[in-house]
Amino acid sequence: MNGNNYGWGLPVAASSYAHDIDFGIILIHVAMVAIFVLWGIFFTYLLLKYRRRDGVPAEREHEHGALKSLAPDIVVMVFEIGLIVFYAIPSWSKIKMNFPQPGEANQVDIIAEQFAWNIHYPGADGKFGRRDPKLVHFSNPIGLDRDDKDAQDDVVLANEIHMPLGKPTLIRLSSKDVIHSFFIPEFRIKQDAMPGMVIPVWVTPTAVGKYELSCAQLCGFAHSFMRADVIVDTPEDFDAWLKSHAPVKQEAPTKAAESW
Amino acid sequence: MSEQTAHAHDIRPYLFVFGALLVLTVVTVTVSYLHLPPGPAIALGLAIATIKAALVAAFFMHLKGERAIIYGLIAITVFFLIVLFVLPITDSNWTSSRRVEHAAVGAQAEAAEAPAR
Amino acid sequence: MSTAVAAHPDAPTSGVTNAKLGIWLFLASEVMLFGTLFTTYLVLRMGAASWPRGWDVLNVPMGMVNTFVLITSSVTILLAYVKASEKNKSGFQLYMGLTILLSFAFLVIKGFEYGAHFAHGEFPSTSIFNAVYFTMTGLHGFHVICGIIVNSGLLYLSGEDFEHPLFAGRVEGAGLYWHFVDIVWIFLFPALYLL
Amino acid sequence: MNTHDEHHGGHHELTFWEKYVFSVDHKVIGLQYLITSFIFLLIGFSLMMLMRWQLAFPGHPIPLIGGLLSSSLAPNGVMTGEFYNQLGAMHGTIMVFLGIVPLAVGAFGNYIMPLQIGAPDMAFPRLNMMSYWLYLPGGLMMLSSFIMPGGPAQSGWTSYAPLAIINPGQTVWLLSMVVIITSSLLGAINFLVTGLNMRAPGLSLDRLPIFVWAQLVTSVLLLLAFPPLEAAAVLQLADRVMGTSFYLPSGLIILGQPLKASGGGQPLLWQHLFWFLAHPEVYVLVLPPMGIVSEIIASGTRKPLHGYKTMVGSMISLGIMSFIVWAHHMFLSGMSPMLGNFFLVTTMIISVPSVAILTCMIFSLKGGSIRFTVPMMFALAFLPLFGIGGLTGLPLGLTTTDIYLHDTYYVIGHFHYVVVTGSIIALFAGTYYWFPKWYGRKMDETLGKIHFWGTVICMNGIFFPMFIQGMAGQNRRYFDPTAAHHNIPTQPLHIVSSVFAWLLFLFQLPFIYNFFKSMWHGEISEENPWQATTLEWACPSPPPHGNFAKTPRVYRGPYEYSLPGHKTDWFPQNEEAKA
Repeated sequence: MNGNNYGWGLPVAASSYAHDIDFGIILIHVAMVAIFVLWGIFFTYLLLKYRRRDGVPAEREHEHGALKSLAPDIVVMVFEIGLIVFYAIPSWSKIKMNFPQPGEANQVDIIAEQFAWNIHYPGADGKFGRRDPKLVHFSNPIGLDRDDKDAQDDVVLANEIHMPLGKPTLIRLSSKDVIHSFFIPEFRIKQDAMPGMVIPVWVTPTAVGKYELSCAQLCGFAHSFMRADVIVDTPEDFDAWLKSHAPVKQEAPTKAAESW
Repeated sequence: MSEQTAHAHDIRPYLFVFGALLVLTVVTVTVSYLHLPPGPAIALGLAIATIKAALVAAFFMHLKGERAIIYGLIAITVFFLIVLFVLPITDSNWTSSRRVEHAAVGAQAEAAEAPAR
Repeated sequence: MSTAVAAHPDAPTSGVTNAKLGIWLFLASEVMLFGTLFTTYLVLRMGAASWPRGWDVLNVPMGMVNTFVLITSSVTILLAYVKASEKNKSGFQLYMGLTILLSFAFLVIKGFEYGAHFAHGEFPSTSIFNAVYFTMTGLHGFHVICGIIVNSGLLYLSGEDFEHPLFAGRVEGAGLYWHFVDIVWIFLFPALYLL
Repeated sequence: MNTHDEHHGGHHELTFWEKYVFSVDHKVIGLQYLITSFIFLLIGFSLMMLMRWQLAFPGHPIPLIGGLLSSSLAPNGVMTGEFYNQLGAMHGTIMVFLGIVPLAVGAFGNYIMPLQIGAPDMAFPRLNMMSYWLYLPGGLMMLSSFIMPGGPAQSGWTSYAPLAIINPGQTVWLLSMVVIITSSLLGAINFLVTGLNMRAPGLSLDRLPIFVWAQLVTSVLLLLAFPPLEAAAVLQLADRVMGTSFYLPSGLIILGQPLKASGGGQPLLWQHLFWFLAHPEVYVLVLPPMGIVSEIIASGTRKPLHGYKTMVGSMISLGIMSFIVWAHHMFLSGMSPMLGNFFLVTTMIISVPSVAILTCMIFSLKGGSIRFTVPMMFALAFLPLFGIGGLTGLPLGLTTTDIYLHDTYYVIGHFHYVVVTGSIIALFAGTYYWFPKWYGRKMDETLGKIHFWGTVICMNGIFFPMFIQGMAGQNRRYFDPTAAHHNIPTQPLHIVSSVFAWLLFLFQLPFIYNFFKSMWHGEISEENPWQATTLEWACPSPPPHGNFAKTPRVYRGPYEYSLPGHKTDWFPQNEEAKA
């Protein structure tokens, strides 16, 4: 289904800031190719023009080259300062430092482990239930306390994330064991999940579809198999899905029974 | 130090520094019995330790009147040492709001408000 | 060694003998080594939810005695160097012997402290403070042992090699190293025991 | 294995051991380093050739040797994920710490630097011997982990905690790293003292060849950047052996079981300490090769280097700056994003001296009379290929674009262009260039040219596809790339890379043959085959014990080529000017 999203270039862009990142990547690559080609032409010219020929000695240049050799540096410097000031810092702070308010965002806790992604939705009440390390069990990988009032309607999934279209999703990312990395190519988002830390990540999907979450930080022998499906629905479909997954009875086993 | 010239050493400065080091040690231990709060305690303890270390380096290690190359070496080392101190510690402080007590549980349920940074 | 005159010197050098420059370079790398441990200490301490005050968990009087012992040994090795450069062999042997004795005294006191911790079931694995404490003092203790080996070697060699023109330089090098070990303790003691 | 002479020895009297095995002569030690590190490079490359099979044809049994591997590593010849990770971690470690650094510093630095400064030997010959005899056991220890219970390290060469602490195999890695680091530290002290104190009369700092400058800056980096890794490795060792928790936060649950550790540590601390070394390490890998290329370009163009002072200044500033850019490897690690901005700025600043050096090298060609000898061809190839490596660092150093490209194959392509088509190409250039110095014989030109074209084309064939895969979002360190859907379109490129990797091996055979054949049967070389000006050519080839019959005296800068009015187009540093 999502085979069309990928090719030999950048995958489909499906988040609000994906185009910001693509802009940088493309701009830099255009500049890189331009620099390399110009430079390659100059280099080839030098190699041909100044190859060894009998009777033509090397020209000994006079010592005044300091400024000339710094000219490319100045060009590079100006380009880089421009990139930093007008591109890198603003978009970096937009993506990594300014987060949507919890009230206006769909909230999810993601707890990575070897080798699965555990997804915890607060459910209709918008409150996450208590998680207790003593309850962690293979049938309850995040140790959710179902007796907690806030946990009654919580939804816990493994390796499947649902997000509403056009609404920011605020993720609190953590890890149970080693470092993992949360990477969805279509959203151009990547963030390491660091054990002992909770790191906020946000994304606003801009296209309905099925995407892929993979682990981008070596996490053990099955690192390459640690993936999840990301499903973006319209807000209505998302709400309907969330309701349909809310546990009816406390005793019912959660859907996350088998992580992998 | 090129002692080849002067064989008769004046050891009085050494003994004076020795006395100063002993006194400073007593001072730093005495101050610790006041049980100051961590902030001033660290500042004071570090200041005394730095003075002591400087005394040892300047007199015992003959840094006073050493060649420029040694000063240069020490300067570059201290610069990198400061980098090694300041940046990881800054990072650790700035990310303290992201750290949690229990790794496997992740975010505390009640702390649902917006992340600080 | 002749010094560098700016423009076209005969043999351009740094103005410091090879051995001494080598020792200082070695000390520079040691500064970075212990600096890393102090960074670790500071990062972990500032990041910890709670950190014990040194006087509650460590034996401050013993640490203070050890500080005196190490400072005294710094002075004795200095005097050993003075005697060596004055070509006073018995004086050198006296002060170097004292230095080694004091270093052993340091280790013995440290050993009593360690023994008391172990007796109370405090091991590097029991808390992050213990991990930092044992690793930092342990690595420092390792440097003390290295110093004892070097100093004993010099004491042994002084039997035959005392007249060697480079002998005083070697003692100076050993002294520089030993003062550095002293400086490390000067920082370790307040950092672990008093703060 | 340690010296080329050892295989016909062992039963000789003591003098043989002193002369060839436990030698204190910088030239013998240099050659010991040379042979050993080339062998380690070959070993590291062989590991990669195995991995390339798995990447190109995941799940298919490895041909030829698949059946020989133990069933725990490769049941029915099909590689397991553990084995792949072991190969990956060991490939990185061996190539960086046992291959390129010892080759660039231990071999070339040891042999050439004392000659270029007119010294009879290193300042501390016995310390020099000790460096080698720590490096070799350290390396063998690292290799021995393949036959230890638990196997070798499998957490990447970066050994990120907590994975490295809970994975088997890491202990031997840490112990051998401590040994290797100690060896490097001793070497660095020796190089600095030699370079500062043992120069020939008249060889002031502004007359030092660029290669010597590169070695000095490199030594400072080794001296001050390695100890933090040593300390960090000791702490990780304590975490594994003594049960401490320096890098383990509280409350880890590994595969459903709570980890028995006190907790309270910080995994990020390891990354800071590791990269505090590992970024300067990149410049350790790159500066000596830059020095080699500069030497060869000067003698191959018959004109002075353009901007000697600019180059020296750039190298020094690269060295200093390299200590304050490390966290650009950690933008997405959970580190403070504010600090990310700081490291973004320093990273962009450090590109300035790199560009200056490359510009000076290019401008040095202008007006020259370029001789396309084999070393010169390698040196020239360094320029555009290292350029690609440098340019592709730009989107990785920018925080925003790094969000997407971090930890993808783009990163692998980038640093392999820097280290393989940069450093290794330059080290090949140096081998061809100084071979006559080592053995008094020249290497074969035709075989050299075959080696050159094969190597350059294959290296590009391996690494260029990785940029495309990285663009498509392929994560690195994937044992089976096809497990993720977004990798499937670029899977054919893995086959391309792999085929070129195996071809690259075939093209190293002429080099190996050429090396050993020329050692004994090569064309006898004249004293100064490249008509170069620096001091290493002022003594016989190979130099006798003590190098120079009479201490040379230096009258001028290192690259006095084509001086008008002089009888030849080179004017050696030690040649007295006729009034």
